[in-house]
Parts: sequence; structure tokens; C-alpha cells
Amino acid sequence: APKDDAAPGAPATAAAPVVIRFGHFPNVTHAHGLVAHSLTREGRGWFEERLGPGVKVEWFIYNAGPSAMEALLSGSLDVTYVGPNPALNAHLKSKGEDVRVLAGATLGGAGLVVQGDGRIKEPRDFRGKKVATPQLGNTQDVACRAWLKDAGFEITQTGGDVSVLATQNPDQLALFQKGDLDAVWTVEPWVSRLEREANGKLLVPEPDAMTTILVASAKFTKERPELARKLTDAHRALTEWIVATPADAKRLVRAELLAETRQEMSADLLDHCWPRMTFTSAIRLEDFTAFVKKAQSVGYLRDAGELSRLVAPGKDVAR
Amino acid sequence: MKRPLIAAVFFAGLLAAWHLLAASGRWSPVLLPAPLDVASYLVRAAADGSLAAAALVTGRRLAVGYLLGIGLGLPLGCLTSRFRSCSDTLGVVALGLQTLPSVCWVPLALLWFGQTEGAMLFVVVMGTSWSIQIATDDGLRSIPPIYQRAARTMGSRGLHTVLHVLVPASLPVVLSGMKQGWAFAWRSLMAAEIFVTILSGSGLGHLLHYGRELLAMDQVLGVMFVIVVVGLAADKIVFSPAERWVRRRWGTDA
Amino acid sequence: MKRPLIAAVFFAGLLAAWHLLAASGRWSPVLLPAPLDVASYLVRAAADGSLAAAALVTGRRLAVGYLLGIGLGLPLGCLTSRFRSCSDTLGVVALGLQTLPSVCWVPLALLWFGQTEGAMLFVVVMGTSWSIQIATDDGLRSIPPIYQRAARTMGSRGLHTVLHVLVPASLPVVLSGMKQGWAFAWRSLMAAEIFVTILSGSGLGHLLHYGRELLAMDQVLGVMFVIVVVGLAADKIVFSPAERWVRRRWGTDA
Amino acid sequence: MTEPVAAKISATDAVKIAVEHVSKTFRGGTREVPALSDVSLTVGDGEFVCLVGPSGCGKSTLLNLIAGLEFPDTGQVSVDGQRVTGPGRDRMVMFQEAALFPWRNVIGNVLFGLELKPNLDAAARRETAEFYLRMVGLESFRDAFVHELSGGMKQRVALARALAPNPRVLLMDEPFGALDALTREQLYQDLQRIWQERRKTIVFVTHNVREAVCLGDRVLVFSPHPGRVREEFRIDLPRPRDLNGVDLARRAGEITQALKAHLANPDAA
Amino acid sequence: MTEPVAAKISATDAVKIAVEHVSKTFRGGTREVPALSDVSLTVGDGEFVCLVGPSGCGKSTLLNLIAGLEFPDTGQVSVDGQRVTGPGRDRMVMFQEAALFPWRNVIGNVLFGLELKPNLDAAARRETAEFYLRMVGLESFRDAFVHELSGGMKQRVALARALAPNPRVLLMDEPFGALDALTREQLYQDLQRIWQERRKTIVFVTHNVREAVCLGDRVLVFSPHPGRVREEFRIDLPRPRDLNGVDLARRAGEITQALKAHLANPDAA
Ligand SMILES: Nc1ncnc2c1ncn2[C@@H]1O[C@H](COP(=O)(O)OP(=O)(O)OP(=O)(O)O)[C@@H](O)[C@H]1O
Ligand SMILES: Nc1ncnc2c1ncn2[C@@H]1O[C@H](COP(=O)(O)OP(=O)(O)OP(=O)(O)O)[C@@H](O)[C@H]1O
Ligand SMILES: [Mg+2]
Ligand SMILES: [Mg+2]
Repeated sequence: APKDDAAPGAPATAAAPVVIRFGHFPNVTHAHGLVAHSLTREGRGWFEERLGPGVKVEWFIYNAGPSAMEALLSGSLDVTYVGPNPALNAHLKSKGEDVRVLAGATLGGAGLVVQGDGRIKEPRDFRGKKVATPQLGNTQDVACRAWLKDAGFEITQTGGDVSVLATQNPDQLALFQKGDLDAVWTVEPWVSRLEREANGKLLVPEPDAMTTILVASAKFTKERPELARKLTDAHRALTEWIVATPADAKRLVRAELLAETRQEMSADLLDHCWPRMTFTSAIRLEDFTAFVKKAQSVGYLRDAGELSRLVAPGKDVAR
Repeated sequence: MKRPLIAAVFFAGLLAAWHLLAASGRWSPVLLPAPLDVASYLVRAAADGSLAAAALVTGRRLAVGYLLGIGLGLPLGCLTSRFRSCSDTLGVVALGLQTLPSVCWVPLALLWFGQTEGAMLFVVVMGTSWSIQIATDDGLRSIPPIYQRAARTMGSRGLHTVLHVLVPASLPVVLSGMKQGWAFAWRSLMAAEIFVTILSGSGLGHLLHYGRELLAMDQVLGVMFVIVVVGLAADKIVFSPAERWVRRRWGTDA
Repeated sequence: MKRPLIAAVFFAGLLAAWHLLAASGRWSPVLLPAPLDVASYLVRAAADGSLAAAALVTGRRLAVGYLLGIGLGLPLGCLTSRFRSCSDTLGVVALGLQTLPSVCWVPLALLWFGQTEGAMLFVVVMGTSWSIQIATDDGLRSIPPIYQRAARTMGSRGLHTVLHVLVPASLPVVLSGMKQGWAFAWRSLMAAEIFVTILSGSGLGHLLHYGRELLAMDQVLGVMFVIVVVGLAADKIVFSPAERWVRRRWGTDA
Repeated sequence: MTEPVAAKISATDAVKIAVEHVSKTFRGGTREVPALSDVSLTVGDGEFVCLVGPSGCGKSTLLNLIAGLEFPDTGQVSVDGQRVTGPGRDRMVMFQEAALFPWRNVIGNVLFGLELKPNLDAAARRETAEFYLRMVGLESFRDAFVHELSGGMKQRVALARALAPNPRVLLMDEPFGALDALTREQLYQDLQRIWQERRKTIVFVTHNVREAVCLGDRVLVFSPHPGRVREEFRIDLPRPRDLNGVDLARRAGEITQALKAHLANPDAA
Repeated sequence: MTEPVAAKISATDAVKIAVEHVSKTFRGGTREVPALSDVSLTVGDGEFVCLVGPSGCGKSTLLNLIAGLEFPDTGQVSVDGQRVTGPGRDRMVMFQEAALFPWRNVIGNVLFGLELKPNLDAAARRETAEFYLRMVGLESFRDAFVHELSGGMKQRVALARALAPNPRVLLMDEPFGALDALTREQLYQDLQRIWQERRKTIVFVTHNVREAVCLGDRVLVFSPHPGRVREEFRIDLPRPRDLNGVDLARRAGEITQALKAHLANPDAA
């Protein structure tokens, strides 16, 4: 059952600290989350300092969008960085009731990598091949399926002309190295690693595609509109800070990744993929409309649904 | 006439209550999909063949893994019941592995076999064979010695005794072990399919998992329904008749 | 003296063969960790308390879920054995749910309860209670009517008959159902823990999962070993004595 | 062999059990089984009556009617002039299979009936139970499990259990059917002794004619389809009777003859 | 009652079974149970010998030695002058519990022994099996399951199964122990008829003295701890014998006396 920290609309008081349950992934495309989490770890939390005393941020790590959305819907999470597609999917599946987009976060940093041995040169070579995506229904998965569909292939959830397989990122790399996978549509740093460690070739870069956004549960924006507004502002500031001081941001990202995955990411690798990402808090509604079209075309969504309440943070927050 | 009526009313009431709850809007449709949505998913998935394809993949895995499990468990059980040195060694190993939920093998299976059919089969075999080994051991040990004595006085020896006395005499116990083995195999395959992507085909568990990933709870509930039907069918078509036959024939309750 | 010797030689040989295989270098240590690595993981994890903590979390989940499952299954079984209308309705539902591997509930449980203890308990309860319901139903139905008749002629009525005749008479069957329920609960909890992160504490399954994530196969094998030990302990400490007691007392094989 | 004998049965001084024009038919799924048809009989206080007859002639049914475990379709059964409406502690039943409770040990089984008797404290119950166990010669098996007993010992425990609440009437349904001859003879002696010492009213069902002659004051012969009382034999042999005695063998021969005649010619009422 | 009787046993014209100075001790985990001690006896060709004695006196052990299912520690057992080295189709055994195979129907059980007999085609086997089923009066139950039969019917199937391979020797270990009296008498008649028609050599173990007297040419009385043959009675009553006959009762009384005396005074060898 969802936890109620206070009665709806009640202001945060010092007596009862408000806990914001905040989610992100251990991915470089979630640089905002990594940086802020790392700062919380160091005792100088970015959000804590900007949301005022009595607000506590608890960080939770998810590996994939759908499970983060699941947590948001079941009330285990208030705010999270996530890919646009799972957010959109959750919004539409809940008939527009439960999910609100607060801001954009990252563009780019995703792409389609194929084996470097030349077995795939153009879209029609994909027939009968195996392509991995990080998770069914996530942003890259939808992009991949839609792209293949545009190339004229028939794809279903469980098969089709091209096998699109949801496979976790580390497994993707191993399978790609063994040659079991013919292509992978994924995010940084895996795109770079596939290129550098497995002789992969970036076939379709997505420099401009929305990769990460900041979403909150509708319950949160409704019950704590003020807090939601402050949080969005803090996120904007964070974005500006990341863009302004990339070296510090990269240091925090590497430290946080080491803390969370217990594996060091080389500075070299991070430098390689950093320029492929654009950090911006702007939201483009037309992108979401495009996503809906794609999701419909690959069969993940049946009805277009209502998007008016999805990206209206100002309206929600203002009320 | 009255009994079917009560049951019909009950199930209709259950559906109606579910429908009303879903329609009440108290819960988001993600948390509680409406029965009609589930039905419409089933119709669509049946029409586009994805359900049948997934059921086939799952069924094949289960059948092959289960047969392999029997192929491993039966001879092992014969060995451990016959030789004390085997029951002190292999028997102990089997007992330990029997209490190990076979999903625990998934990580190792993925490493050893990769994301292939082999990994799935390995998990199913690990779920099946120890139950069958233990039941075979039990069944052979619990044969009343009088059967063998009687057979011997009538001139039965060696292989004839095995085929005409030991096998049929231990059948009731072995059968119940095979049923338990099946239950474990079914459960471990579902667990493995739900949580692990396999390059060689998507089964019912995968379909359920995809439903979860897409937050399509109508799909999740629809696939659960199909899983119940498949499970009941295996029970009603394979095991119940076999058990009934044994019970009728042997006059036992085992 | 000879039997323990054979067993000791066998297990020593097994360990040695494993060690030699691992040392041969044919397989990477990720695929086949050496027995000493596994032992050293176990020593480390035992020393830093992480094993004990995880075992405690798992054990508490299992105990609470199992007790809830019994609390649901026993009364249901009484109802379905007593009233035909219940067995035609609830009994059918229970039969269907019994064949549904309880891991299939994981997606729904996560949505309904969030990543909380509640979700885990729900999965365990779904794995346990139907087995127990069916066994209770069976056990009550299979009581020889002569026991009740005899009790009635001696003046036993109502609650006295229930407590002093029906409960003890059905105990052997109910106990075997509880054992099966435990096996299912144990398997579903492990599956759920291995594949689902829960905010309220990491159990043995999580430890195994982390081992896989970190490609620390010594941890995976070490935790598997602990799971075997926990499973065997539950069997040897709880169920075997209870079964032995029932068998000795009732003189049955059930 | 020519007319129903029910009318001929002479009541003893005090009538304990009266069965009057009782009929009972069992309705299965598809067919009806007439088990008893217009049966009348009386059993005197302190009398030992044996019912003999082939399998399926309704002996057990009659016993269950008297016990109050079944109810007649027509007619009525009364004990001490009171109509029987259910089982009661005044009428204990001993079934063919000992029907001991395996989850209680020997003394626990004997205590079962006593625990349900009001106005008895634990010590008194225990004492009574031990007294009856001694009577059947099983005091050293007080704590044994039921399945550790031989068939004869089980029946003796069942006897102790039936006797312990001190019922006035004992209804015994082929209690010694499954026992070997030696054990059986031993129990015949026990039963006769107990009956003489404590003056119970006993209705004893069997299909063993020698057993009936050895034990009963009266032997009633049943015939089946539907069950009826066909003939009555009064046994005046001195007690204790020897199962292998020549007189007993002769009376048994007579009754066996009658039994066979009724079987061969069931409708000659 | 004063000296061992083994020496006194007179051999019939042709000796079929000879047991010479046989002893047998069972070694359990901790203790040794002497089952038979220096037992000698002979059974003539076509003779019907009954062994009686209380439980545990080694009757079954002796039968198993003759059957070749156990082997003596000292002494030797021979049939037709050949030392017994294992079970053989010439000696069929009928056990106390019918030991029928529940996974075969009635005729399947009778066929079991026949299938192992060489030089018989399927039709001949079937015919033989049906012949013996007819002999025991169960031809209409050919296809019934074993558990559908009553105890008496099971024993009759076991009898047919033992007879079908046409053994010269029939070893019967309390085959009628668990049956009720009426069924038992029926089977006594069957067995006597079969024995007379086909001149088998029968060794019949029982603890029912009347049964032994009813069936046997000779009755050997055993005493326990360790098992020994204590006394021998030759029964010359005309056949078929009536179980309730007065002469039979008298002989049975004598033997029972002897049995009790040996029980009371086991060491008076
Ligand atoms: N509960 C019942 N339902 C249907 N038929 C019954 C029931 N109880 C007894 N009968 C039938 O009633 C008839 C009389 O049965 P009953 O048990 O009284 O016979 P019985 O004389 O005790 O036989 P037996 O010597 O075999 O115990 C039989 O034909 C039997 O099949
Ligand atoms: N396999 C065995 N292992 C150990 N002891 C045995 C074994 N078989 C028989 N005995 C013992 O040998 C003795 C004789 O046993 P046996 O079965 O021959 O007696 P019996 O005369 O057939 O008795 P019953 O009438 O009870 O069948 C008994 O004391 C018994 O406990
Ligand atoms: Mg009866
Ligand atoms: Mg014996």
C-alpha cells in the first residue's frame, strides 16, 4: 500500500520530515541522478539543499524503466529519472491518472550498433537476425522496433522477421562479443563499449532523441505541488550545473557508478560517450506524440489516449 | 441440477464483482484491469497466434526437460535403492539438490549454457529428476518382499522379476513422484521464463513478463489464465487418468 | 564402519575432482570457481554477518508467509470438505490456483503491494495455501466414518468431535499437504527473491542474485550451498520429526 | 420355517430393548436396497441375545438402529420404554473393526468415553480406565500405540473402551470376526465372565453359529433380502460353555441346518 | 511328552520331502533368534501333513526352507532325494496373505506361473488358467481386480495360481488364517477334493488345531524357542471330514491338550 507521509495538501513541517523517494538508473544517461545521488552520499545533497530543511531524499536504483514505473504506480516511488517511453506507457495504461512529466533531462546517447564484420550493411540485411534491446517496452526497444518496422519488417512480441530480444546490458556485450547477437540498440556507455570492446559499428546514432526525463507520480504533484515545483527548479539548476562544469559532473558520475555497480568506469570511456549526450530540461510535447505513434505502430499501445495531462507540469504545479 | 447452478451463480458473481470493482475507478486500470480487457487480450492473442506459439515453446521445453529428468531420476533411484553405497553417496547428493529450488540454478545455467534452450532444460531437469529419484528409491524399497518371494517360487528370475514384479509393484509410488516432479518442473520453468530472456524462443512465461514490462495487466492476467489452463490440462489429461487407473487397478490410495 | 568410509571417500573424491577441474584452467574461474574460493566466500560472508542477516530475512518471510498460507488454507479446506457448494466454487478456484506457479503472481504483487514485504508474502501465501487447502479437504474427506460413529456412540458431539476426532484423524494427510506447501513456498520465495529487488531487506535469493550481477560465482555457489542447508534443516528439524511422530503414532505410511 | 417368528418371541421379565415392526430401506443413487422388513423383537434386561445370519441380511443395520446411529423408516425402537432418538452413553457399540483411535494410545482410547461422562475427575477416570484394562488383561500395554497391538488385543481394548463408561446395554457387531481361533476362545471366556459379573444386556451380531451358541441365551436367525427374523433358539447349556463341547456342537448343527434351509428357500416365510 | 518325536516319524512308502537335523538361527542387529533346532521329519509322496504350533515356533521358517527361500544353518532339506538349493516350480507356496499381484487381474495372476513354464503356448496357458479358475469356482471373476475380491476369493485365486503350474508339492503357510468360518469350511472342502483328485504332497501350516485335524493325514505339533517337533498324531478319520463332527472335535481336543502342555512346559524334551 502506498505510504502517506502527510495528509493531502498538508505543508511540510520540520517536525515530520518529508521523504522524497527518488529513483534513477546506474547509467550515464542518468547523469543527473548519478550526480545528485553522489552529492547526497557526500552529505551535500543537491536537492536537499534546494528543497529546504525537513526534506529528505531517499535514492533508489532501478535497472529498467518498466520496473521504475511499476514502483511509481504502486506508490513505492515519488519521483524518478526514466526513459520517455515507459513513462508514456504508464501514463496511458493508467488512463492519464498516475504519471506526470516534470522536465526533460538527457537527449541522445543511444543508438544501434551492428557487428563490425559487415554482416549488416543496410536495413534489409536484418531479416532473420537477432537484435538486442535493454528491455521490452523501453525507449530503445520501441525505437528499434519502430525503425525495423519502417524498414519493412513484421515484428511481434515473441518473434517476427527479426528477433528483437530484451537482454540486459552486460549480457548484450558478452553475447555480442561471442557473435550470438547481430546488433544491439542501447544507451551509453554500452554503445561506446560495444564499439570499443566488441568491434561494433554505430549504424543509427540518435543524437537528438529524448533518452531520459524526470517524472513524478500524480499523487506527489497533487499532494505537494509546492515541493514538486521546487524540485523541478532544482533539477533545472542541476542541468545547468552539469552543462557548465562537465569535469566535476564526470567525476561524480564515475564515483557514483563505482559505488553502485562496484565496477570502475574508465575516464576514457566516459569522455568518449559524454559528447554524444545533450543535457537539457526542456520538454518537447511533439516528441511524446511521436513516441505514441511509434508505440502504436509496434503494437505496444492500442489507443492513442490523452496526452494533455502528461506534460503539464506548470499547470499541475501551479494549481 | 442445483449444484451446477450454484457454481454458475458463484462464478458469474465473481466476474461481476471484478467488473464492478474495475469500473468503479477506485483503482487505476494498471492495478486492476477489467475482465473484458483480459478477455479481449485473450481473443487478440489467440487470433494472432502468439499465445499458441508461446504455449508450444513452453510445452516443448517442459516435455523435453521432463523426459530428461525422468531419464536421469529413474536409473538413479534404481541405483540408490539397490546399492547401499549409492544411497550413502548419490542419495545424499540427490536429497540436498531436491531441497534446492531449481531457480537457483538459473544464474549458473545461463553462464554454462548461455541464453539457450540448454539453460532452460538444465533448470527443468534439476527441478524434476531428484523428486523422481527419491520417489523411485522409495517405491522400490517399499515393495512388500512377499511379492518377490512369491514370484521366485513361481520361477521368476532376474529381468523377468524386474519387469513383471518390481516395476509394476513400485508404480504407484513412482507415479506420485513423477507428479510431484512435474509440479516442480512446471514451477521452475515458469520462474525461469518469467525472469530470463532466452534467444531460442519465447514461452508463456516470457509473454507474461512482456505484459509486465509493458504494464499491460490485461496481458499478465490473460497469460496467467492460460497458464492455469495448461497446468490443469496436464493434470487432468496425463496425471489424473494415470492415477485413477493405478488406484482402480492396484486398489491403493498411493 | 565401512559405510561412513565409502561416503567419506566419495565426497572427498567429488571435492578433489572439482578442485582439479577448476585448477586445470580449461574453464574460466567465472564458469567454474574453485571449491576453495567457495569455501573462502562462505567464511567471509559468515564472518561479516551478511549470510546470517540474509538467512534471517528469508527465514522471517518464509515463516510469516507460510503461517498466513496455513491460516488461509486450513479453514478453506474445512469449508470445501464440509459444504458441497464451497467445493463446487472455492474448491475449483483453489484447484486452478494450485496449478498456477506462484511466481506468476510476482508482477501483480509488485503492482499491488509495491516493492515491499507485502509483495513477497503474497507470493509465498499464493504458493502455500492451495496445497494446504487441498490436503485439508482430502484429509477430512478420507476420515473413515467409523471414527465419527464410534465417537458419537460414546457421547461426543460438535466441537468435541472436531477437536478430538476430526483434527487428529486428518492429521497425517494434512501434514503431508503442509510439507508440500512448504516446498512450494520455499521455491516461490527463492524465485521471487532472485529476480525481484525488495526495498525491505535482502534475503538469500538476493545474495545469490548479487553474486550473479557481480559475476562472483563463488558467491553464487556459496549461497546455493547455504540454501541447500537451510532447506535440509527445515526438512530435518520440522517435517521429518513430525512425520516420524505421526507415522509412529498412527502407524500409517501417509 | 413356516411363519414369522417375531410374534413368538417371549419377553423376559423386564424388557430392555423393544424393536417393533421396524423396516428400513437404503436408497442409493439408482436403486433401493431393502435392508430390514417388519422386524420385531424384544431383549430382556440382562439378556445375552445373538443374531446370526448370512452376509447382507441386515444384522448391522438392526444394531445401528438400536444404537441410534440410523433411524427406521417405519416402526420404532425403544430402550427402557424410551424411543431411541440418537446414540447415548447407555448403549455402547463395539464394531467389527476395532475402530480404535490410532492417535490415542491404549489408555487414551479407554479414556475417550470416560472424558465425556460428567461428574468424574481425572483421577477417577484414570482409575476406571485402568480397572477395565486390567479386566481385559492389558494393563501392561497402557501406553502402547494402537497399531502395535495384535488384532485380538485391539478387540480387547475396544471391549474395555465399551465397558468403561458402564453402559447398561452392549451392542456388538461381529467383534471377533477377524480373530484367530485361539484368541477368540480367550475372548469368549472374558466376555462371558464380564457379562455374568456385571449383568449387562448384550446384543451380539455374528455369522459364526458356534460362537452364537457358545455365548447367547437366545440365538435369532436372520434371512436376507429383505432381512427378517426367521427363527429363534433358546440355548440352555450351562455356563461357562466349552466351544468344543459335544452338546454345543449339536445345537450349532441344528442352527446351521436352519440357516441353510432359509438360505435355500428365502421366501418361505 | 517325554522325548523328541522326530525319530518316531515313520516314513511312508515313497519319501517325497526329507528334513534332516535342520537348525536355523536368525541374526538380527543385536540379538540372535534361534528359529529351528535339530528338526527332522519326512513327508511321504502324496501325503497331507499339517504343522501346528503357537506363533513364533518356526513353522513358517521350516516351510521356507522346504520352499528353498531360506537355507538351513546345519542339516539338509531334500525333495525327491535332491538337496534343495533354491525355489523351484515343483514346489509351489501359498502364503498367509494371498500375495496376489494387484497389478494383474485374476486370470493374470494365475497365468504368472504358467508364463514361466516352458513349452506352453499362449492358448494352452490360458486354457490351463481357466481350468483352475473353474476348479476354485471363480471363472466369472477372470477379469476382476484383486482388490475387488473378498479375502476368501483371494485365497482361492492364490490356490489356483499355486496349482496351475501343476507342482508335485504344495506348501501352504496358514493360507486360511484371515478368513471367516463359513468361507473357510468351503475352502477345506475344495482343498480336500483337489488333493484327492490330483494326489499332491501337501505341507500345511496352521495354528488352528481343528483345521489341521480336518485336513491332515498327520499332524505335527511344534513347540517354540527354539522350534522343535514335539509330537506326532496320525489322523485316520474317514474323508471328507466334517469340521463339526464329534470324532474330529475329540481328536482336536487331544492335540490341543498336547499343545498346551508343551507351551506350559517348553523344555520337557
Ligand atoms: N449405508 C448404506 N447404504 C446403502 N445400502 C446399505 C447401507 N448399509 C447397508 N446397506 C445394505 O443393506 C443390506 C444389509 O446390510 P447390513 O450391513 O445390515 O448386513 P449385515 O447382515 O451386517 O452383513 P454382514 O454380515 O456382511 O456385515 C445390505 O444389502 C447392504 O448392502
Ligand atoms: N527374517 C527373520 N529375521 C529375524 N528373525 C526371524 C525372521 N523370520 C523369523 N524370525 C524369527 O524366527 C522365529 C520363528 O519365526 P516363524 O515365522 O517361522 O514362526 P511361525 O511359527 O511361522 O509363527 P506364526 O504362527 O506367527 O507365523 C520367530 O521368533 C521370529 O521372530
Ligand atoms: Mg455387518
Ligand atoms: Mg508363520
